Amino acid sequence: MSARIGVVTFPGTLDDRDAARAVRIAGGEPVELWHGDDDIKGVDAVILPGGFSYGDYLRCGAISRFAPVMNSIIDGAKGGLPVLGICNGFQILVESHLLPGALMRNESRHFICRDQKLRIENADSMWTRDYFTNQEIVVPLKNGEGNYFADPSTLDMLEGEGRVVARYLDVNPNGSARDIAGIRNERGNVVGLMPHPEHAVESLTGPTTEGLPFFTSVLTSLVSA
Amino acid sequence: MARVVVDVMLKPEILDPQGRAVQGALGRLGLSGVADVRQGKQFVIQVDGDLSGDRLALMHKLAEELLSNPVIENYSLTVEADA
Amino acid sequence: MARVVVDVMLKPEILDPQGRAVQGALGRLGLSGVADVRQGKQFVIQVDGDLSGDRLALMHKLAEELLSNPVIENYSLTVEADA
Amino acid sequence: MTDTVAAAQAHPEAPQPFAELGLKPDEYERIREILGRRPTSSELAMYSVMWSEHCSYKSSKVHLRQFGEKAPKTDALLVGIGENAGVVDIGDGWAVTFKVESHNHPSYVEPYQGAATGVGGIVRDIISMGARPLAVMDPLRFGPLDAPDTRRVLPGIVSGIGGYGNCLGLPNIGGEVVFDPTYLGNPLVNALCVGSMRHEDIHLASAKGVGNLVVLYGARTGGDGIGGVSVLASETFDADGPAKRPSVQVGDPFMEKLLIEATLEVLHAGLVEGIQDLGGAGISCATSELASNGDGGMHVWLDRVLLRDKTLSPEEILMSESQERMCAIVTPAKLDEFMSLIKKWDVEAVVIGEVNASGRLTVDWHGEQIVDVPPRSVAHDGPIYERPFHRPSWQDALQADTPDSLPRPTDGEQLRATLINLIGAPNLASKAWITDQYDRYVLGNTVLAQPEDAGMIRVDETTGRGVAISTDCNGRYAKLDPYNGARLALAESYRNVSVAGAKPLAVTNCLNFGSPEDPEVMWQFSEACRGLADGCLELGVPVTGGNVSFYNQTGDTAILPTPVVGVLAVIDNVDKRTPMAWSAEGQVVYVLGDTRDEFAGSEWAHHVHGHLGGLPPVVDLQRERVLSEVLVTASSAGIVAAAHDISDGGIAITLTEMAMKSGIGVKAAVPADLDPFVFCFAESTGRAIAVVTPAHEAAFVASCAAAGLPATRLGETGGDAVEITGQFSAPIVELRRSHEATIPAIFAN
Ligand SMILES: Nc1ncnc2c1ncn2[C@@H]1O[C@H](COP(=O)(O)OP(=O)(O)O)[C@@H](O)[C@H]1O
Ligand SMILES: [Mg+2]
Repeated sequence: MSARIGVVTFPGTLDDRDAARAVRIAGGEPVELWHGDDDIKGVDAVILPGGFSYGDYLRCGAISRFAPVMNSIIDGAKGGLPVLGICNGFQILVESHLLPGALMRNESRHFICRDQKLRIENADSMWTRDYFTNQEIVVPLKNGEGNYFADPSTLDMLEGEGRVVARYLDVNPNGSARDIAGIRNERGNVVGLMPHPEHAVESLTGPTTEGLPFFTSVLTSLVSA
Repeated sequence: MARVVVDVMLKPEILDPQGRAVQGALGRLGLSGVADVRQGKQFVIQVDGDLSGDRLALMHKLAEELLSNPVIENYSLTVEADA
Repeated sequence: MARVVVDVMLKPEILDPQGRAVQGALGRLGLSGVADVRQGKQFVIQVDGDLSGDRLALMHKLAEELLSNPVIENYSLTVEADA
Repeated sequence: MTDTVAAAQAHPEAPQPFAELGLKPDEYERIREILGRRPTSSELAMYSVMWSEHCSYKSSKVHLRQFGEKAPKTDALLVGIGENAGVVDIGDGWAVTFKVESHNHPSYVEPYQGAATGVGGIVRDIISMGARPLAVMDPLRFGPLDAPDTRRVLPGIVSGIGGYGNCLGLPNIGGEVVFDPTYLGNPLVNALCVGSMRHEDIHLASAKGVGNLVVLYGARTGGDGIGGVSVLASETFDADGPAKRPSVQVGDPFMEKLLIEATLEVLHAGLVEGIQDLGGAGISCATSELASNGDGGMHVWLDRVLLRDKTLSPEEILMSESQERMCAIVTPAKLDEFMSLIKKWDVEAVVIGEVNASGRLTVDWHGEQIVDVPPRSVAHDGPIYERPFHRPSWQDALQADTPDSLPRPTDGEQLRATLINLIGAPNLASKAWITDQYDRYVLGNTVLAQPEDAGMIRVDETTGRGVAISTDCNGRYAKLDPYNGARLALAESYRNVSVAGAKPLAVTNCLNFGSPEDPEVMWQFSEACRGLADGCLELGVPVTGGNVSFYNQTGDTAILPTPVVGVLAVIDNVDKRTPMAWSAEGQVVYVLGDTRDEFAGSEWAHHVHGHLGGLPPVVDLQRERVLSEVLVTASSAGIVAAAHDISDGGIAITLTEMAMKSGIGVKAAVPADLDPFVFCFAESTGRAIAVVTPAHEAAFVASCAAAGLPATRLGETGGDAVEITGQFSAPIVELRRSHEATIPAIFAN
């Protein structure tokens, strides 16, 4: 039986269908989760997809963090449940304090959509183990507030503990501190990522298929767990 | 040295989706009786020297035309002389 | 009825690209001596009844945890009793 | 005090401000005739907005009729002109609906919100047909790139379109950005949306079934755009000062996203009998159209409408253009289920009326009757004008002023300099600064997006069935000859979807013109309609809907006539699509079609010489049809590797765009019978560049020969430059530098 991966829909979530498709292509079974419901249906892992939950009106992710489903996800994450937050999902994870730092307005003050080169810095998380360290990939990036910020000591800590998961190459699209594109928690089950690997799982619609290993990684992790 | 604070708010008759979203969230998080929320911008501007006469007039003009959009927003401006 | 104003500003040590852009524009439009500009948010909240005690404490908590992000922002809150 | 029907009967002679509301004396007289008394102020509000140019098409109707009268026979049309949007059968039980609309004047007044609400409005048109929106496109026109006002409007319009579309979760798959001095003060913001549904899910805007309920849901009603329909959209915008400015409509894309999801849920659950979006003219439009299309009677309790601003008068509520609202007809038995599904999405809904058999639309306000009208007279039987028109006095002189005497480049070095200059001209330069602000990936079905010739979307993930859309218009051609200008716009859109490998099925349009009260503008309009209708008949693609925007002019100067034409095409399997750029060295490059010495209205004449005169390139729609058939067949047979339409700027520009996209250069030779300058830059139509692998070359050439389509071998891909043999070689890096610098130089700071 394939692993059941929950994909959460908040009001204003946009990339939930894409995330579910990526799970399916990777060989998992996507399970729809609803923001207003604290039941996470016994899923083996959770994806918080991209979008503009609550219109991103206050601060991205600030309102969603308080949704009933997040209580269960925060509890689960603390107990080792794999959680991947993509873009808006990453913003929700930092607002929930499952990951340190904050995501601010892009330095250019524009929304930006581009095919972005990344280096996978750490293949040691539940969501990156199917990559090799230093692997270079290209996946879409699209955000208005993807400018990662943390104070210098937090940044040093993240670097020192190998918790920077992915870094921007060639171009830093949003002004992120130390070109950071994604980070993980200490245990490696929670990963936040600004770029969109779920848009790079089919050669027909993506610039590459190099986003797929994020989704196979968690399946591998669950089997070996 | 002067410190200028410009508050920019949507005109009352204009829809404020941001304020609405905040109003909903405050209610869900247990604050009862929230009748209205409006979200605006605040600019805090440090200006060298004395801000009066023509320069103050220019500051007002820029608050109206640059910092706010008179089609949908109102602004208010206060000057605090500073140390 | 109470009127609560919450101002949220990026912490001083954090780069504010919007403020910088405004600073540049003010200069280009002829305002000399602009030493610094910071851009923040302002929330104007109308609350029914009296805002004190537990409700005021909750308002403060929400200003800190919902309306601002303590990692990057500071807030200030003032309550004006209203007619 | 509220003006009631009783008061109108009691005080028949009370003076009314019909002129301020944009009604002409004879129109006001007609309203009095229809009602047999003076209208109440609420009735006057309704008639004035619904009979405005924007809502009633009173100046354009007599010309638009041709789209129906000359419609080609086709089985593809499931719903034709007259509904919110036409619906086209694309096979396997799938239907697609698409439409383009203008939001020109509001975007000039408030660029961000004007453009944002333009996207919002067209998306609701698509939802109201029962379709899930799939993608948006945005044909835009601005004044000169370096004009101060362009600096004001362009960034705002672009972030408004992006801000709304991105937040809504619809990929932006294409559009246009054109600069011309006539659009200064009259920028054009046209927005297109395409959606898909199963055949059985098609819904129409009609209120049937006596006793059924009228439910208004979505955002609350506020004072947005009151008077906007009649004042902003129908009369030339004059800066009489801010006091007279109607309040601006503000969009909430988050609410619109909830509206999409909630609406599709209630439609799929079978809870809706009829549905209508609220756009221009708000509740006046929705209730009168629903009633007029249905059993003919409806009663509305207007005081039940949920308000954002409690001080609104009934007249204002009827006219309000608050965004993100929909109206549904629901049977009483299904109301609870309907309400709970809507509520699931945190959307507010309220029953405001009931369908009846009275044949009247009646509206109450706190127990008093304020409206009692025949709904058809409001929604469909508005005034129709036969506006006078005549060929402009200057038209002959313009056509006589050919570009033949303009100095031309004479050697390879001059040709090379011309190419580098043109590839960086505002109209040909990279639009990435703009399109990089749009999400093109969301929903995961975008197969082709800008800068490809057409946007392409996968509709069915299992079979790979998909659609392609392109919009186009060269306003300079249309000015030189509006009849052929419209046919040229059609030809180019048709060609754009065809080079991508999709078969053209249907047409939508957005006709942007100056004042219909100017007989010379009206002539341009009538010629463009005639040209488009004739062209559609000849190509066998019906017009399924569209939009007219008049009064795009400053003083006496009208914009270039701009009939934007969108063509929708189907592709059985998007895997087979043809990309615009070659993918390897050693691929063989052909030009299809005939190149002639045609430079009138060309980008070269415009950018290099600031010249506009002569007759536009010859249109040969039979050739376009053959070209399309060859390319679509070659695509599904897998014998063409890349194809790109030849249009603005000519072959040299086309080859350069392909080279820049692929990163691989090309060596092309000038055919023996052609002058090198004409070869490089002429804008003859009915042409495309096709690229084949050596293995497929013979089969491809044979297919062209069989179809009677001229195919001339130009050379092969390879190297890192665009080289025209014996003339010049321009490195891709240098071309890119020119191409990519122009727009950021103005806007990136
Ligand atoms: N240029 C045109 N060509 C064909 N049909 C048109 C044109 N302009 C408007 N129409 C049709 O007239 C009808 C009314 O148009 P419109 O008022 O824009 O629709 P809506 O009420 O949905 O906003 C629609 O069916 C539209 O497709
Ligand atoms: Mg409509």
